[in-house]
Amino acid sequence: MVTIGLTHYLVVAAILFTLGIAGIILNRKNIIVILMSVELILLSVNLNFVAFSAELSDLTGQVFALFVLTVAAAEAAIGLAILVTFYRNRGSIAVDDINSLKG
Amino acid sequence: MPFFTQLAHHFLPEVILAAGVLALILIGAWRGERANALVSESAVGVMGLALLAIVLSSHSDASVFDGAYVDDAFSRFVKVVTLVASMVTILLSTDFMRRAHLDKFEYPILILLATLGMLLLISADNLIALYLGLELMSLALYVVAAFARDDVRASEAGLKYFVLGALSSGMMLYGASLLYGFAGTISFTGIAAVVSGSAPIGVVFGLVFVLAGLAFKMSAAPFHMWTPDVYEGAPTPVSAFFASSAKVAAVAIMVRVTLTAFPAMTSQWRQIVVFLAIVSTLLGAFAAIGQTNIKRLMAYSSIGHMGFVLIGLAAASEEGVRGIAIYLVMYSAMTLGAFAAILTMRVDGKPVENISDLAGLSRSRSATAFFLAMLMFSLAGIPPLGGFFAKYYVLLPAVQAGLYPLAVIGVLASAVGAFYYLRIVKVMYFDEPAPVFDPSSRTVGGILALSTIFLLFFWVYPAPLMDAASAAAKSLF
Amino acid sequence: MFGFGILSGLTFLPLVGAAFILTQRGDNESSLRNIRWAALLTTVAVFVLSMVGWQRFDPSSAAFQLVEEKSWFGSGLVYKLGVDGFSMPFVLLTTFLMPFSILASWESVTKRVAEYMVAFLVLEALMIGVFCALDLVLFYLFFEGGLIPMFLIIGIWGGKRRVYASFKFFLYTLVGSLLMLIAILAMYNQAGTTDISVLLTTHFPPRMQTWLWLAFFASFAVKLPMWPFHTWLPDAHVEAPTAGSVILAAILLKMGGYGFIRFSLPMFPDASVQFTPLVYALSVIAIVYTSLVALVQDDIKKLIAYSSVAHMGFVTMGLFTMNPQGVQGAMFLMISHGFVSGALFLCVGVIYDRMHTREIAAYGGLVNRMPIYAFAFMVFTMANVGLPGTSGFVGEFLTLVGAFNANSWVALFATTGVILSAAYALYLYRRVVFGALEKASLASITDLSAREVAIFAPLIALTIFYGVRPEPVLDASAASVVNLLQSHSALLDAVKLAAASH
Amino acid sequence: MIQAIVFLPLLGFLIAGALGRSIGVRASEFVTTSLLFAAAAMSWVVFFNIGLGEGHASVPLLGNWFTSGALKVDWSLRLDTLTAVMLVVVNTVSSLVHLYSIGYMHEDPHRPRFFAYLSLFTFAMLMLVTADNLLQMFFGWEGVGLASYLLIGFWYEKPSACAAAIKAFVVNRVGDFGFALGIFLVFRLTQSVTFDEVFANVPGLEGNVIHVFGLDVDSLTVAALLLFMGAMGKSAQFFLHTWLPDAMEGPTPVSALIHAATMVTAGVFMVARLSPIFEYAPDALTFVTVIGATTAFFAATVGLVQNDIKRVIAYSTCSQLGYMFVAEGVGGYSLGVFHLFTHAFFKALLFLGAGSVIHAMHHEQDMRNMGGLRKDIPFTFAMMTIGTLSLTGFGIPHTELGFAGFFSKDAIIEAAFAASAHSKAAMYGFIATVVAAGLTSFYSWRLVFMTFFGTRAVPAEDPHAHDPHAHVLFHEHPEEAEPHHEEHAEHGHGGHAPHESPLVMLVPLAVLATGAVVAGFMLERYFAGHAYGEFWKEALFTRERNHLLHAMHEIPSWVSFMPFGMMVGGFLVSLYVYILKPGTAQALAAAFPRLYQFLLNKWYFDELYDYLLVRPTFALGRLLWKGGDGRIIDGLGPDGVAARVTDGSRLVVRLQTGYIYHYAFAMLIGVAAVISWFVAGGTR
Amino acid sequence: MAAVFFYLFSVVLIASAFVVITARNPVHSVLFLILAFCNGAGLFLLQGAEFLAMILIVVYVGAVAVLFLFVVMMLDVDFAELKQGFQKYLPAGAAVGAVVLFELAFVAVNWQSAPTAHEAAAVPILAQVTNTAALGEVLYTKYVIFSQVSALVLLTAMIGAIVLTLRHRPNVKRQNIEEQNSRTAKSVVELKKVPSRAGV
Repeated sequence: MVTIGLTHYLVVAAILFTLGIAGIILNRKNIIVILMSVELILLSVNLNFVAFSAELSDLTGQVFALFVLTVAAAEAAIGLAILVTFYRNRGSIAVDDINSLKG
Repeated sequence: MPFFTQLAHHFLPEVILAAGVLALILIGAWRGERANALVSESAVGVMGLALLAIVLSSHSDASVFDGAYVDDAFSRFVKVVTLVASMVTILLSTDFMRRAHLDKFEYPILILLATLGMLLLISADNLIALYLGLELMSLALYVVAAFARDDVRASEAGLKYFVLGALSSGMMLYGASLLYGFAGTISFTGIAAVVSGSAPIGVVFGLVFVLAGLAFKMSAAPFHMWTPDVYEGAPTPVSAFFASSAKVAAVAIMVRVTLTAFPAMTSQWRQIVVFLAIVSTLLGAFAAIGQTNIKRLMAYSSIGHMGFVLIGLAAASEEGVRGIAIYLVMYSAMTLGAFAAILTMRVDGKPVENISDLAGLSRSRSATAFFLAMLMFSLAGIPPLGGFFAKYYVLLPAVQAGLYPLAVIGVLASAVGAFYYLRIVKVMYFDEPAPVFDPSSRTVGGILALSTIFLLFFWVYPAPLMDAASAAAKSLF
Repeated sequence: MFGFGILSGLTFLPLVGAAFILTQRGDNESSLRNIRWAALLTTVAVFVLSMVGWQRFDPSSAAFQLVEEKSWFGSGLVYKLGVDGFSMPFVLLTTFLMPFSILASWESVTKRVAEYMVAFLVLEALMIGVFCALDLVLFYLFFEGGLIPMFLIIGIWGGKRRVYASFKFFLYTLVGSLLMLIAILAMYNQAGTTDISVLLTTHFPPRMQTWLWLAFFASFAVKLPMWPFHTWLPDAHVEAPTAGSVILAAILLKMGGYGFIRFSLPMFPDASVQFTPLVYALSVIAIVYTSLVALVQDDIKKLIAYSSVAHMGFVTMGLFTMNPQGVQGAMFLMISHGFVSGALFLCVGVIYDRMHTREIAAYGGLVNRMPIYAFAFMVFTMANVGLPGTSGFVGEFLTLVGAFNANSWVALFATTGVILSAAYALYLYRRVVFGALEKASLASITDLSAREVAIFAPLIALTIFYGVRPEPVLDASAASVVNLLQSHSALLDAVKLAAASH
Repeated sequence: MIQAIVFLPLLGFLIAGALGRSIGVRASEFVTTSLLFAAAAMSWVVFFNIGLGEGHASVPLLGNWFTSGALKVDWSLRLDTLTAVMLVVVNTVSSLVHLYSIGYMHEDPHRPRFFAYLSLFTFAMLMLVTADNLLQMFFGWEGVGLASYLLIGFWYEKPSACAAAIKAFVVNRVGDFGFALGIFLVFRLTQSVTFDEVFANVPGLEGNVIHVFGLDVDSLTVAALLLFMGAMGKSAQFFLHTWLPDAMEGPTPVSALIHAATMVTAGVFMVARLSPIFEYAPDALTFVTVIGATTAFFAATVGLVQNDIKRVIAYSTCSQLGYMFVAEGVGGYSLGVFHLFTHAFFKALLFLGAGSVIHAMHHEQDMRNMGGLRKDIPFTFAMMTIGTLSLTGFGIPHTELGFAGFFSKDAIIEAAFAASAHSKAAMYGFIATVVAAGLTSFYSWRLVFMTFFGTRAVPAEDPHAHDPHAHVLFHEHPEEAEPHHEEHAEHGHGGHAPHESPLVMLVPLAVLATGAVVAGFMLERYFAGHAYGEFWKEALFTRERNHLLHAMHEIPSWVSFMPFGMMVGGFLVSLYVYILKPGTAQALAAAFPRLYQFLLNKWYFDELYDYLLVRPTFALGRLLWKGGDGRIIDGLGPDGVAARVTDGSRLVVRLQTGYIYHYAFAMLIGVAAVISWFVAGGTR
Repeated sequence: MAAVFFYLFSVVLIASAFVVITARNPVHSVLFLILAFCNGAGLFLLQGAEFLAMILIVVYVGAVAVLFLFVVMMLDVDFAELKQGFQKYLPAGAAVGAVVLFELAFVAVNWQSAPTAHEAAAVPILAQVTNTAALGEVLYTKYVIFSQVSALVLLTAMIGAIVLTLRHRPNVKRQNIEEQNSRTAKSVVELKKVPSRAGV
């Protein structure tokens, strides 16, 4: 069996990252899923950091990931708050409805 | 250097702001709505203190907190610009927010927090500091964008800004992780020591993603798409804040990352920057022509201006940074002035935002019209107004670096851009009068006048700014 | 005065007047009178000051004189003013014509008088600055800054299509000069300075010269304007108020010619030689083409505007002949065209003020009721046609002599302009002034007022005086022309020698 | 003195022009006329001093005109025999015309202006003839053009007058176009425009080939041809003659002065003045001969059928100018000037006589409406007859008896014959001039017969006939009544009977008639005879091989009788057609309608030019304006760019859809593009 | 052994991530997000990042994901229509996504760190110190300033969330502790003399 090295983790993270972005772009109907996609992206980033941390045997990567986690939580809170505000005004969170500003 | 010495000597402005935030929250929480005015004024005062701390600081350049932050002439220069812009933002906001029934004490506090984020961002010397500063700024900005929470447009603006902002910071983080993985360090100088001109593709990827994330913050095309929508939807003073302070900080970190972390990879990132610059200048110019909403127009205008800043950056030289520094000052003055003028646009107590609402302003409000007209000429880069010198000093290094096509595209785009600035002048001066605006607050008028006068007479005594900008540029090389 | 010299005084004195006017509030008669008189007195004072400068000016020297220099923006951008034989005449032309433009607007401008006068004074300051600047960037500053007041003058006080015209004027000239800005930066990069007197002795590599020349050409060709960059001019002229047209035709256009003579020819001699055929071609086309177009115009101002384009064709042609007759002729033609075309626009203004139309068809038989006007108009028409004895002749003739020595074909085609100019100018005169006074609307039209006579009398005198004794103008530029031609041929010879030695 | 001669008219112009309205009509007339007489008197003094006295002189005037490099032009007067001759002609005729005009124009309210113009013209003409260099000559040249323009258009209310004025100026400019190019070329060849220096350099340039207009050509030939083009314009030679008949729209004294006696002869003067150049350009001289001969013949044919009294004389002028050029073309410069001199007298006489007739007829000019006037205005009739005799060259060959025209005209014909030994062009000139002599005789007598004999076809009471500014066109547009109409009616011309002109008009006629009679006899020996050398001194230049003056005295005698025969023949035919058998003319016209129409319409030159030049020019102008400027330059230039920018703007704005996923997608594409760029292109 | 777990976690992680972005029902998305987090935590564990793994479970699964769930429930979105339009942009999106994925994978596969990267480590991982302790060590010394800043970030989030969502409804009855505490018998209790047999 192949030894699981850095590359494996990086590939997984890359796939996860792409999925996250795809979630943002392809999602048409629900803004919450977009927020979740953002979380996926951050998870992929953290995977990268941790993998590099292990590979380089340097704790800094994990520290970075820790702060990413912290901020991501805050970000989620804000995001959901804005979402709720929007929902209150508009009565919808469909992505297609968020287009009164354009041009 | 002991921790507290570092704090006191090189981190004082940030400390002042943080302490100010905490104190003002307490006041606000204690006094509730009655504290609004007090908190606003105190916020300005806090920032003024921070400003003093920078200006009066006599300490030499230093890297503090294990290389997390750097205190150098460049950061001080940009911080001053940022702080002034933030102060002006709050001053511009008071009247508007009160009339919009948005006068909550949280608003100035959020502005303070965002400004604090900006200061951290400007000083950041490693990737974590960069990320945290960026997020502190962004989170506060997301909130203030949606601050008019009962306004569907404001919350849509906030939502868009948030989603795209999160995406951009995700991208930036992905890039940061690649950079960390390659260099084994998060410090800019450490990265600079490791990477060389023939960097592997992974580093280039990291660089691209990081720059993309930063480009989003400074709204350089094609990462600009949020800008017009957010500027239009957000409360006007908030748009002013986005257009001035936030951009200044983003530009500063862009400059710092490229120049201090990747001096060896200039040829690579220059390609990216040139790409961004070309797309931004052209897009800013073209898209603005089709606008009827003046805030949207200012958004596209700011995109175009960021393109010019990037032209200066593409030169990757000391002169380039000096040009950027000057550009930031002029740009902030022009933008804030223009937004101050927009804030005076109010008919029967309601704000109006269409360019056509300015019709005949030169007759009903001749001073406002004159100031706004001068601002427009300055934005168009017509000498001898300040905007011209801004353009001059970014084009010069670009030419020195041999980037002639870029410079030519830039000036042609600015000629196209002149069209829509002129259109505003035309509406004010050549058209028949529309309904007269309500009297505007003295603060807003004062800011409009001051910024115009600064731009109009900058050429009379340019030496102090030029010297400061030169010093700032020197500190990065 | 604060360590500044006379040229600074000239440049900034109008601004003082403008500042004073800004202090005048209200629309009542007395403040209007104050404003008008302040503007007039300011321009007259500037003129007097310029005469003092002229006294101190030594026309026999080709060097820059009355030079003043101050450090300003640090390296590469200094505040340096000075005049030589090429710029002094233009400075005088500017200061001389300004009082007339103010006088011409005395009664015809009734709305926003203060702004109007301020715009003119600012414009004057910038125009004088253009001709005095001895730093490339400073020159650009003034050159480009003039767009703002002119844009406003056309746009606010202009005619029906003023918006289109003002935009076209502004953007067209802006595009041209922005390219020049790039070239200026490149020159700074190459030479390490923007001091014109240093740049004049700098030799740029030929390949670079080509590009620099083209960039400067883009600016000056639009400004001058040369065919096919001329279409903004008729529009701008037609829509601008009278005084605006006067200044536009008399001075702003000359900035293009001045630019060629100050920058393109001496700084990029190789490129100038290289592009001479192009300039010849465009000049000749301009002369013939625009004369033909002028022939069929039905708007008086448009006709004169096209005629200006044709005359500027003579100027460019003369400049690039690179012989003394051509260059001096072009210089003289520019000065002469300055007051002749200015006066023609004033003539149009006179009847426009009375009838509020510029349609040729709306006039006819004016001589019946306006003999003095008819006389003035005739003098300027003849000067425009280039009748010997008027100032229009000397320049035209010299440029043609120069052109003939350089290239007989060019002279041949350009000389046809002499025929065509007679045709369109006289055709215009016949339709406006001659004929029976049949139109009821003209029945009570009045002849020139004392103020108008005061405007025209000096111009007529000068037109004739310079036609008979053009020396003052020719002498002023003679030394500079000789210097220009010498250094030009020296540079070219150096190149040839270098090429030969390889 | 020479300065005074030249500038007294200018003074008159300034006084009458600037102060005319304040000092009044009388004073203006008096001032200008008396100044002119003074100038004329001095001219004669100068003539005798110079022509019969010492040589020539150059008199500096205002100093330098302008200097540019090698081009140095001074204001300076040249005084030699040629100048003196011209001074006499110009000032004499001009002063007489001034005097005459006092009478002729006395109904016109704008007399000060008229006299000012006349004086201005005289000044310009004097500048022309006294010029010391080509440019100063050009100054006068264009100056007379201006004055001519002003005077033709004097009655500015008449559209036809305005049109004629413009036509005169523009056609002259066509000639000046050549003149100017000629000056340029002369300057390029000799680095000077001053006559003395130019002439000094000319011999050295013989055979010099110059590359000009893409051709390698003989430099002096080209220069001479270009300069001659100016002469063609001013002297209304074939191709550029069309303005002259139209110029008759001006008041008749103007026609007499400008379009007969002085200005139109400027071309002749110019060729004589530049004889050193032309002498070295034989090919150019050939051209001069051919053009002159053609004009002489062509104009004479057209003159045969014209009905407007002034137009007949105008074509006659044109024709006579052709004679002068034939003379110069064959090398007889003095003969050309001689004819110029005599022609000035008799043609001015004819014009002023015609003016007197017109005056008598209350501004009727159509000869068909005249007739039998010899009884009403006998003095005028006598004068006109003298003029006609002189014009037709009445005189007896081989004797010293004859009118002025006889001497000069026959000399030209003889000279042409004499030169024809070496040149086909001269032979052509000889034949053309002889034929033209017959035609001249015919139309001249036709004029006399139609005007003074027979009966009036249309009663003078015809309401249009006394229209003050009557004109052929007016018969077609009677509604274009003049505002001065009533004013004139009140002047007491209610009688409508033809009446003799006042004394001020008749005196000039008498003086001119004297000249027309005696000038030839008096001056022949100076111009064509033995006194040639001492009279002209260096004013005219002939090369050693030019033996014309000798040769013309050695021609067969039949040649001398040729013009005489033609003259008599023309008279007889005319007598037959108009007196003995009236109606023949109409019959002939009916018999040869094509030819008649061809001649009546002046060989269709106006139509041809209108069709080939004028209309295409305007059409081209419109095309360039609407199509070139409007559609192409603006369409592709500013407007086109603006439209494209707007399109681009619309496109970019459409990209901004408002949808988050599009925005995110744009960001992704941005990133993907950049990284793909690096993946594909390497990391450098 | 590690490989087995790696593949297990990775496959489940990616699969559940895929479901997150494609699920019809947002509630399902949230649940699969939780699954993805759990597997992510597993991957962390495999690499010795124990503390982060724990945090991921505690903070993300325990707080953030629940928050999502809460909001989804609260907003009560009609999820029946949530699937339309997905296919419309799929080709273009998929193409660009594939390119990006390919390029990222290309980078990952060809990854090489700088030769000096191992020496550059600012905080080497030492075998004798547990992961949590090591993190704690640097978090409050070397990176203390970041801790402070992240605290400010959280503060911002707090203020933001409150200012955006907190509504003072005027008619809602609320407990006012200060008021309650400051009540005195005097102000609250009114003693009335009630005359006997007369009623109140």
